[in-house]
Amino acid sequence: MAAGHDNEMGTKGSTLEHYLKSPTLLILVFVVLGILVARIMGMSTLDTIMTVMYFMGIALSLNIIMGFAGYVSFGHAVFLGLGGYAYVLMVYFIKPLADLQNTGYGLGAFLVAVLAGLFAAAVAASVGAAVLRLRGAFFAIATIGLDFTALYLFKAVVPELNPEQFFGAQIILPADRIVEKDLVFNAMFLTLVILLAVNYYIRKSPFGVGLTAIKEDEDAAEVLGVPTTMYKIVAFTLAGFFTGMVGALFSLNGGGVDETLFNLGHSIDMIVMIVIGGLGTVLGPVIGSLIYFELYDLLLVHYPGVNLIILGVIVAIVVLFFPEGLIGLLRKYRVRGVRLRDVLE
Amino acid sequence: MEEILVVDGVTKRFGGLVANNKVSFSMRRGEILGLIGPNGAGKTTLFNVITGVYRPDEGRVIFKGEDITGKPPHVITRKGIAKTHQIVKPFNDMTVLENAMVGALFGKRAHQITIGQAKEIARRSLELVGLADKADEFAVKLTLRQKKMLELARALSAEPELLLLDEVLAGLNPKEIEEALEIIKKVKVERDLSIIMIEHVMHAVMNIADRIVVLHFGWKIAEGTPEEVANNPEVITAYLGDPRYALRFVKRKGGGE
Amino acid sequence: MRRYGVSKYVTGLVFLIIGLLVGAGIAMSSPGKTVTKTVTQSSVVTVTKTITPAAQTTTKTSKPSGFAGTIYIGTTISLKGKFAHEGEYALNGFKVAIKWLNDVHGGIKVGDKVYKVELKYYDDESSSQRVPELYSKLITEDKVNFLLAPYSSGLTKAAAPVAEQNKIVMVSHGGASDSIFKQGYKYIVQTLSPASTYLRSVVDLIAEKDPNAKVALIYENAAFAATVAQGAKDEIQKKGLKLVYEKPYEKGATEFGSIINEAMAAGADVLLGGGHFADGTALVQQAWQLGWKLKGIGIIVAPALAEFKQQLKDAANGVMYPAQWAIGVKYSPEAAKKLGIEWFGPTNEEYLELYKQVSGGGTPDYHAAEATAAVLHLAKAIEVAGSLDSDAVRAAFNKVDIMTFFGRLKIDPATGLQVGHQMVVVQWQSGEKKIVYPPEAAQASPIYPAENWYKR
Amino acid sequence: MDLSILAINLVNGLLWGIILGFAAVGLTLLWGVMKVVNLAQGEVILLGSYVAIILFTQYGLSPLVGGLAALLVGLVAGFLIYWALLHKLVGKVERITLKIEMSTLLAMFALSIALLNFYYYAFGSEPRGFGLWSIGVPYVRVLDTTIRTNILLADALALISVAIVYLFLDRTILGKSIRAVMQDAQAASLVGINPVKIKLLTTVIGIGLTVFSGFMVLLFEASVTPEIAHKYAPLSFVVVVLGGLGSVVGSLVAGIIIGLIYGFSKVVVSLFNPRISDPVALSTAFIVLILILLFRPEGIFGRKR
Repeated sequence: MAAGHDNEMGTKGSTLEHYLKSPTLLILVFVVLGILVARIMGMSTLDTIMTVMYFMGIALSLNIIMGFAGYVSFGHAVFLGLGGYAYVLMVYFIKPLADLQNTGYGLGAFLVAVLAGLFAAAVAASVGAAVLRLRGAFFAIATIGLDFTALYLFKAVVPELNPEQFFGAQIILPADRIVEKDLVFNAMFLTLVILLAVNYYIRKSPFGVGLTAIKEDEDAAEVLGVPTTMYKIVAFTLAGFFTGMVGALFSLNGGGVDETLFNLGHSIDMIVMIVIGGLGTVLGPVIGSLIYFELYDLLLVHYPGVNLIILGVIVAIVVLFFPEGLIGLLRKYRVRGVRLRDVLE
Repeated sequence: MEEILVVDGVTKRFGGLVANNKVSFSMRRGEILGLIGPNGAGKTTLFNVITGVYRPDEGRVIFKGEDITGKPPHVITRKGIAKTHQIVKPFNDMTVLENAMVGALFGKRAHQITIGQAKEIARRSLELVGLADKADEFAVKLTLRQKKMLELARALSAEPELLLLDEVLAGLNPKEIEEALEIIKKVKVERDLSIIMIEHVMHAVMNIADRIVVLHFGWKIAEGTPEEVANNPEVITAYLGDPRYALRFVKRKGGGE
Repeated sequence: MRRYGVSKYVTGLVFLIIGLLVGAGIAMSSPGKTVTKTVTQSSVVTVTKTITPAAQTTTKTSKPSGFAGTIYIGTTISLKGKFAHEGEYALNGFKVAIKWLNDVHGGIKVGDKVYKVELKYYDDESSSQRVPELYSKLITEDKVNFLLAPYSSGLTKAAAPVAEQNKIVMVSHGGASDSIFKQGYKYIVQTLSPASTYLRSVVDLIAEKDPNAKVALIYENAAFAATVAQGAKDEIQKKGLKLVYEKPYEKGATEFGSIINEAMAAGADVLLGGGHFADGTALVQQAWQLGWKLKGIGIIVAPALAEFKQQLKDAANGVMYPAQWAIGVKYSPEAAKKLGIEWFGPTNEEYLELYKQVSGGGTPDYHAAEATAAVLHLAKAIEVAGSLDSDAVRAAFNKVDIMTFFGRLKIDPATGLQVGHQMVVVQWQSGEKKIVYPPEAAQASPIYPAENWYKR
Repeated sequence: MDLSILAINLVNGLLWGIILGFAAVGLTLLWGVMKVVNLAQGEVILLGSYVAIILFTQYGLSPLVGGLAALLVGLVAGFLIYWALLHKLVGKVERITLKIEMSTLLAMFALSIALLNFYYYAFGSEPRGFGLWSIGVPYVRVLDTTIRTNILLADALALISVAIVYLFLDRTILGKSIRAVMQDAQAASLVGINPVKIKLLTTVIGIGLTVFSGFMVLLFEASVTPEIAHKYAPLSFVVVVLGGLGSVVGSLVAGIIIGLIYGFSKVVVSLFNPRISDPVALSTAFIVLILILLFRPEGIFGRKR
């Protein structure tokens, strides 16, 4: 079988060929197509799709640092907030950017969101260089600290920017700076596709292997030649960048921001989706976010009031008994001699 | 013959404790160097200094004529030094093959090879250490001996010129030790390696090493062929404690037990 | 080996199908599915949380016979979270208005057709996080014709961009903050008096009684309360009172030890401010527990709710609050006739009766009243417009100048700000709410200084 | 005038700091001994508050009885949490690896989701408290500051409790074995201490104290909402990191330091801009957290590892 494997995977090692052989890729393509079909055929409302894309977006963003490198960032909502505030403040105060965001079938909004993402990424890179020296719970606690630091700083700074209009940390965009939903959809969709591609590429690249090695045993990885510090910072920065972009477009969708964007609740969403779906894969967060979306709705319908209590219990069961999540669990099995992990990655 | 590694006056302190005190030695390409000494002598610390995990307080490490002192571990690994861990550190949730692939991807040819090529390199290393049939198992399921061999395969995948083995034989039974020694010998020839090994299994290291360096409380107290070291009175009193042991090692070496 | 190859394809196929299913799954999160879900949800929440059988009939099962169709009005209510109290009153207020429109008024007359009104709502959990999503849902999935804003300025601000994006008229009943109306939004109109006017009459009252009063202004640092405070500050200056201490506190604050101590150190003897129910109650409670010798207390929002009295008992007596409306106000069809404007909606007596039916025996506070008024305001505008088109209705709002049980309603055409309605001052006296200001509306004279407040 | 405002804020900061320090004692024990980071800290604190509230409002029992009940409920809750969540993850292992640490983190996190939403379900989000109840006179005047007696009661209880816990860990055999496990679980098991028993005991004491502290938090805050969890949990982390893992006295001192920093920075910022004094003062606590983590992760009172 080992020999057969050799032939399958190809000793010539064409990277492209390697990517194309993965059924995962096909699944991902179908997920993207599903979103498009739902949108174009009008089978599902824009807001439902936006919510699905938002969930998927934040899960896949956090996945880069939590799923691959094993650093559980409990305060990751900080980048959601940074991205959101960066976006709204930019279009609030800078007229050219406000004009740009309405152009090019959503490409303009996408570009402004990239700027917002870059701001989040810059913070992630500089802060990451410091906090990524910490491991495990200390890292988690430090990110929570970051989140609250940012929250309170924004609460302090935002009202000063325009004392007439901004109270607390709430900003709403003036009527002429709101973007049509269709354009926001396009920008979000583009972001999601790129995010999926980045996740998939990382998973299949030496970078991803290095991150996984860091997750398994950072010291061993370091000695084996993995440039751990650099890899961690790059992963954290990427995660910050995409979370920031999603946060920016999420705020644009709502026409404004307030401090709830920093809520630990958002971090909770991200972590739960990854934990349910399975750490360290691309499919994990994708499936996890879909399950979470459905679960959330389902529990809401049948058990209103206690829905989130049940969710907590489900998470506990997953953590205690299926610590690797759905995909992680499937990866361990074979179907008719084929290791599912070959198909699921 | 060219000197592949020069350790020049390396001192490493941890607070008040001096783990390495002006340790100097050099080794030639193709040599197997044994590094022995009682627990706490500073052997693993010295490995960590060579691989860049620790930065020495004084002294230099020169690899192939280049000063690599204080460079980060991943840079040093890429220059051609690989190390196995005293306590095995397999990546438990990765397969054996993937474990070895990490070595290949971040070893000498880091960033120059594709995943496919890395797989092939990894596979060859696994074959060398006799783990080819376990390639698709998760590392967590291996026995201790297999894990030790996996450490070796992972290091080999990096395609090093200098291999540092930290107690690779510890915890193995006599039969496994013999097998492991055979593998090390085979690997050395096939890969044209230079090897430094920390070892407590005395007869093994006496048997396999060309030269031996003895550390004691951070100091180098002796250096030479196994016979010279075994007969060195300082080593005998400081390390072996009982002269009769030394005699037995020499006999074994001569008799090829 | 061949077997391996084949099974690999089989597995690949299986996963292809899974992929298709996942893709289709997203596609099938179709309007029908989600709508039924969430609508059920809202009704489930309703049943468990708020409505009594009587109210259910008004909103859900009034027969469409005789109506040309149904006008759907969408909103979110804070059934959970920090505005849960205010939210519950607002919901009952909406239901009263709808009951009156459908059962008493006989439906909204649009041109020559008569429409029934129905309310669709979700629980926003008092969090602005959920508001934009829920309003989008109301517009795109539930296809509501018009919107009512959520309770509180913060949530109204969160909902406003969505209404604007979709060009749907939204009537604000609990978002008093002026700043919303200065952002160029075209589709938001206000039914209640803007925040900047809230404490104005309280300040006037105090200035009449005690020109030397030393005022401490302690308020929540959020859109609504900060605007109220700004309005109060302007009025304090105008009337020549002394503002000796000013402090905004964070949302969700419950402990006021150092703030009250600072204000006491500054020598303040009048406390003005507050924010919403929770913080306002805590502020008064702790001022009392700390023995602050206050002559006058004017707190926004919190004292209007019956729960304020339940929690504070004797400490509630003497506390004043500005109200958009209070039981006992004297707006009537006759008063409307005197002003030469039209009367619309139930009279005050009818209103109290209807509210009792809807809430299962409850009495309304001004949060309920402003909610009712908002729906009446909207209904009138629809009738004036003679169309269900949002732009037409928005234009009609500019022409509406009516009097209701809630008072006069008239907006500033440019901004949508309410300019017709006036506030009253209410004071807790011996466990009862009494309108004490302005004199022409007063039921009792104000107790100032509140001698007994800090003595026990 | 300015000085009296400083005094007011420092006194208030001190009074709050003691509560904060005590609220983190349970957390520091769990974290130090078992490497379990109780992410549900805030929710566990609230358990104590709500127990006392129910007994007060539903059964008319004195808040003092409620406090005692909170402690008892806390001990039971510790027992349940250990057997339901922690035993499977940390019970049998000798060395707690990073992976196990993260699993416990996630397990406690699941508990926090469930508990928080249980509070919302059962108690709603309205503030609840003892209303106007106070022990004896409602307030006393100290220096320039008026202080609610409820706060003094809470602080006194907190200080006494910290002293008892300290003496327990320092003087009793059980306490000493807990500290032994904290230093080295493996070595401890070699000298015949049953690690499972110690872990269970630690969880019961740790959770018990945390729940008990909810009673003090309630007395201090006058009323609580479920949202209070998000205020006290992160601050507890700051306190534990500042005080050093496993250090009971460190935790108390760190709490006081945070309280004083908060009070002080509030006054200083107020000089420049009173509008932003609260958020800036709160952010200083978290800036301290990050700095400590980066430069002295063992905490100011912790031993170097």
